[in-house]
Amino acid sequence: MKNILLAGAILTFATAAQAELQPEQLGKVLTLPEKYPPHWIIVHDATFFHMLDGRQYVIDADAETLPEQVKGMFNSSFIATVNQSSVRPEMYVAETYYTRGSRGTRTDVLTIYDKRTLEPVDEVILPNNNRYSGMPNQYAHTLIDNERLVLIFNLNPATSLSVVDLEERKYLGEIPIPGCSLAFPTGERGFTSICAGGDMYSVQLNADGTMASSARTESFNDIDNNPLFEKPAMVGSTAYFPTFLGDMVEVDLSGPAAKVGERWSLRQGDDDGWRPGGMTYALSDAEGQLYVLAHPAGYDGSHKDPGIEVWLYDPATRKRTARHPLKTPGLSIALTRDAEAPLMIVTNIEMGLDVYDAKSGKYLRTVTGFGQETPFVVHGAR
Amino acid sequence: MKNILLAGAILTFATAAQAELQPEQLGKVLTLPEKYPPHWIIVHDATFFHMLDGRQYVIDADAETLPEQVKGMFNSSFIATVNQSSVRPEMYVAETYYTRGSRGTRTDVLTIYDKRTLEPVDEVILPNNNRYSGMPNQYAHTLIDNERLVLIFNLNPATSLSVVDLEERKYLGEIPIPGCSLAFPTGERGFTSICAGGDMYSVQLNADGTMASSARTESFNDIDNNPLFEKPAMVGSTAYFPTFLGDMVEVDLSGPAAKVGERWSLRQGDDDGWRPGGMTYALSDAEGQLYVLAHPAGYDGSHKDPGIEVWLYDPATRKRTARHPLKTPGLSIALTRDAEAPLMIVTNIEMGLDVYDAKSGKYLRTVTGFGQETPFVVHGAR
Amino acid sequence: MNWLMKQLDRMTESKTRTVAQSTGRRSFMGRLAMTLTGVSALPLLPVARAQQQPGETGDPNSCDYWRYCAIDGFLCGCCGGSMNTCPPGTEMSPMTWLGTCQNPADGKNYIISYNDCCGKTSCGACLCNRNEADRPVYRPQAANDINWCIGTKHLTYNCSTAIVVGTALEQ
Amino acid sequence: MNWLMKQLDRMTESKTRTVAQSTGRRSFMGRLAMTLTGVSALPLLPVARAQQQPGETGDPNSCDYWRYCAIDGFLCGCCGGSMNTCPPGTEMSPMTWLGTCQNPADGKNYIISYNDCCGKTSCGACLCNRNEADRPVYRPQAANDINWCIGTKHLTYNCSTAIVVGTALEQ
Repeated sequence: MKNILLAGAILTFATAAQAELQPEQLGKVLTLPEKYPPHWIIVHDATFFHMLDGRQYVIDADAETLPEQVKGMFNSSFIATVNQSSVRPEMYVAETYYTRGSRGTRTDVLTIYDKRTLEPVDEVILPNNNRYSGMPNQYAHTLIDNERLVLIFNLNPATSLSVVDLEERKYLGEIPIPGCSLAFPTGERGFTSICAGGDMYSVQLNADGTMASSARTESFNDIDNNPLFEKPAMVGSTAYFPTFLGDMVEVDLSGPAAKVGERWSLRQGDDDGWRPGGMTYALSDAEGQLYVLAHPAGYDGSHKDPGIEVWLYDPATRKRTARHPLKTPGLSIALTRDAEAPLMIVTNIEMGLDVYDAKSGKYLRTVTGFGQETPFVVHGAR
Repeated sequence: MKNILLAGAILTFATAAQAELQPEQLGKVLTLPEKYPPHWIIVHDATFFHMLDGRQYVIDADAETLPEQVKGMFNSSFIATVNQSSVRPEMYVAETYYTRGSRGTRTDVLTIYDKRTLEPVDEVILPNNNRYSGMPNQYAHTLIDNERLVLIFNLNPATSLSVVDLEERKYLGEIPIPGCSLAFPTGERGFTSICAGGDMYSVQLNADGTMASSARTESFNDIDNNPLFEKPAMVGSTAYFPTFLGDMVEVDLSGPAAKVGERWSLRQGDDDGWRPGGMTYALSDAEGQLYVLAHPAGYDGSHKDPGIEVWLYDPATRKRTARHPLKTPGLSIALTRDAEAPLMIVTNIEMGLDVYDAKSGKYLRTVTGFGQETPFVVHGAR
Repeated sequence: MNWLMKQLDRMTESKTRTVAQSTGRRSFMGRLAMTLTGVSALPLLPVARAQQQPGETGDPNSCDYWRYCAIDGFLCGCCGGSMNTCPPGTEMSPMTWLGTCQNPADGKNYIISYNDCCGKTSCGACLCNRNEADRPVYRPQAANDINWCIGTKHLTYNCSTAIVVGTALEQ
Repeated sequence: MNWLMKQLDRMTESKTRTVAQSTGRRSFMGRLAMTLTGVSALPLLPVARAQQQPGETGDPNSCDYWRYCAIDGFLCGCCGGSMNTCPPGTEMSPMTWLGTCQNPADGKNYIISYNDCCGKTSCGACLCNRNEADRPVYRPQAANDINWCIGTKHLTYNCSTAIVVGTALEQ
């Protein structure tokens, strides 16, 4: 009763905005749009110090404050490999579980997440429990055949690719890739792997995921002296592989078999001793411009050192068009997928994410403090 | 051949210590003693930011360097509760797993570790999947009956205790403790719980883990105004409960039912406004001296603030015998179990472990950088 | 700036001091969050998603916001949710602990329900620990030590909300 | 102190600089370990457990020790093991990547096998990343990107050893 009288008294002196707060609804849960805005990113926190508790953070790289930046998170176990669909509102996580966390019985599984709810909606068991476990690699988890099939890299230490039909959500089988690793999309329904013999191995699949044809290139990769990095930038169906010493090697993946093309130098001026390197070091934007993370004073073993500049190239002319100095040295670069004003995201050596205007190289902001431990790789959202 | 000649040439100029290094054995794994030395500690890293990847670190608090300090680690999932046996070379972890890490089908389990190998040697399923999940609490995991039985606190939110026979490694059943929580060892084969009604509830068990008798105290705990903390220090069979406002309440647990005893003040001089508090704030050493973590300028809600002094009491006289200022404010205190020269370990607010001489309060060293995230609670090794 | 705060300041480095001041809290947990993530200053500003009611002031993503007087956990507003809404893919616990907090804008005491959001692992951002009228686990409805992902599909704790469920009775 | 080191020094704060100097490495991973654990200086001294052979010098628990020229991981000597022994409760992987490192004490090149210890989660101490002659995953026997807990009961990675398995052939 006293409450009611007081409330009445206050109302006579105050606006309606100062009325008593109303009870709020319990149980509300936010959802996300089916199509993520162009400047959202997916941050793969491999949690190197706590691998059981890996995460994928959904972040709005345009926002200025942490609460506005963080859109959500979903888990990914044991340094998962991940991908997103552009034709279905889905994201994919290839991961490993044990019945007792760190031990027990192993289950490898491809988990399918709904982009709108960040909930796991289905899973496909990978029955051979031989999934590649190691530092994140976008070519260990490759969509082909208009995103109908996904290829998941296995290494135990024999190498193969698991084939999963994403429309049917069904495991189709395994393609052996003896002596080779990873999968770059190739031709209509195929892939190319990079091999210990210095060659590449291309396979076309039948609709049921079995092998239809295969071909090998000549040996061209001087692994001892100037090896190709294993994560190329893709422009259309051409793969651009940087080498440890600073070349760029083009490989045409438009046909059923890889065709090795031009080799040119990334160093084109006042840049003696500079080399590409890092963890994710070569990408392309929606307009097909190439971005390469680079560090000076290279040496044997510097190929994973942080870069301090990002170099841009026009693949048509094979000329460098810009050098973007980084605010803080970076380990991995990422690009949003919009053509208009793409952002470049750099995982810096303090494990924060520096956001730059990709074309001008202008530093915009740093995204950090969102719970991340080791956000080794970032992907532009689809 | 050139190798051999070179090796010979070097030998003529050098001592045998400079001979070629010999191939070393693969596959070696260290083991630990069955009885841990008195200054070893078990560090419960609850990994509050990565709860799936909790750890128990075995640390030598006497050692000066990190490699000498770290003896090993074993995992404990989802803010486990833990204990050690003094009669068997075993440690116990009550923990929770899901088939998909953060989700899926739940399994609560008591895992038994061998102190010599840090390997899980057996497990006992806790079939009701209702284990208490929350900040670590040593009385959520209580050994009784000469360590034959362990009581594991359940809250869902109805409260009970799971009873496991550690000799037979067998789940015996559940004892309901309606309105009450936790278990303090009581009488020959029983426990006392602390209750929402301000009373305590004591139960004696039969050998098979079923209830033999029970009793309740009068209501004596003024929960609204000056509640008892829930983690008493034990001296023999007397429990010493600090209260939020700075009293100490003695409860005799020697008989089948708890008997509430004296209440006296922890403040005994120039200490207006000081209060006990933290996460682990009351302990006893092997000689039965009491240690209480304290902070000044207490207020409503300060009961979990870090302490900046540890106060020592002689329970025989109920007088304070020392005040140990801390080098860095601390969240939890721990004591090694030796009578001669016990160490006091303080989990400081930087999440390092400060080691002090317990009796003099002299700061000795800080143990940190061993991979810990949130080492909330430390236990002296048995 | 009370006595303990001064002690902490005296004992710690400038970085920590900045953190303590920016959170405005004595809590070690806020400091902890900073230590662990290596963050020196978080930009925490009100956003539309926070869904404040008319009659509230302050930053709903700051630990010193009035509703958080008895909270212990990650603020859902920093995790993809808001102060009264769970992040995508989590499930709000149906039961939890309650606090009684005074709204500085109207001077009234409100019952705040700190429902946890469950089913994903620790959010890790905006850790906040305040303990006004918090009680030990033996009074569960007032105990923020408990992981309140109870009655949900999973006990996996992600973050905590602070929901107005009513006015407190006059004492 | 090479060019990149100077760059890093210029760009970062004194705490980070101290770390970089104390590890003596350009590696971001050592810096990362420091950042994450909030440690400003680790005391890393040789201990008996490290089991050096006669004819070796240096600190086997320091990232710049000669055997670690191609390592990527937590040094087992900081995890309850030693540079050639696994910590209690783990299992040494039977296969792994190899490096060729020069022992400064005798000037010889040795084949070092970096067998991982497996079955418990990341040790978390003494992270060390050096990449001399490291190659991408398509040459697995020289690739430290791979979690080499293969052929063990569990793929759970705890730490890495550095075991002398022979002398390198003259080139």
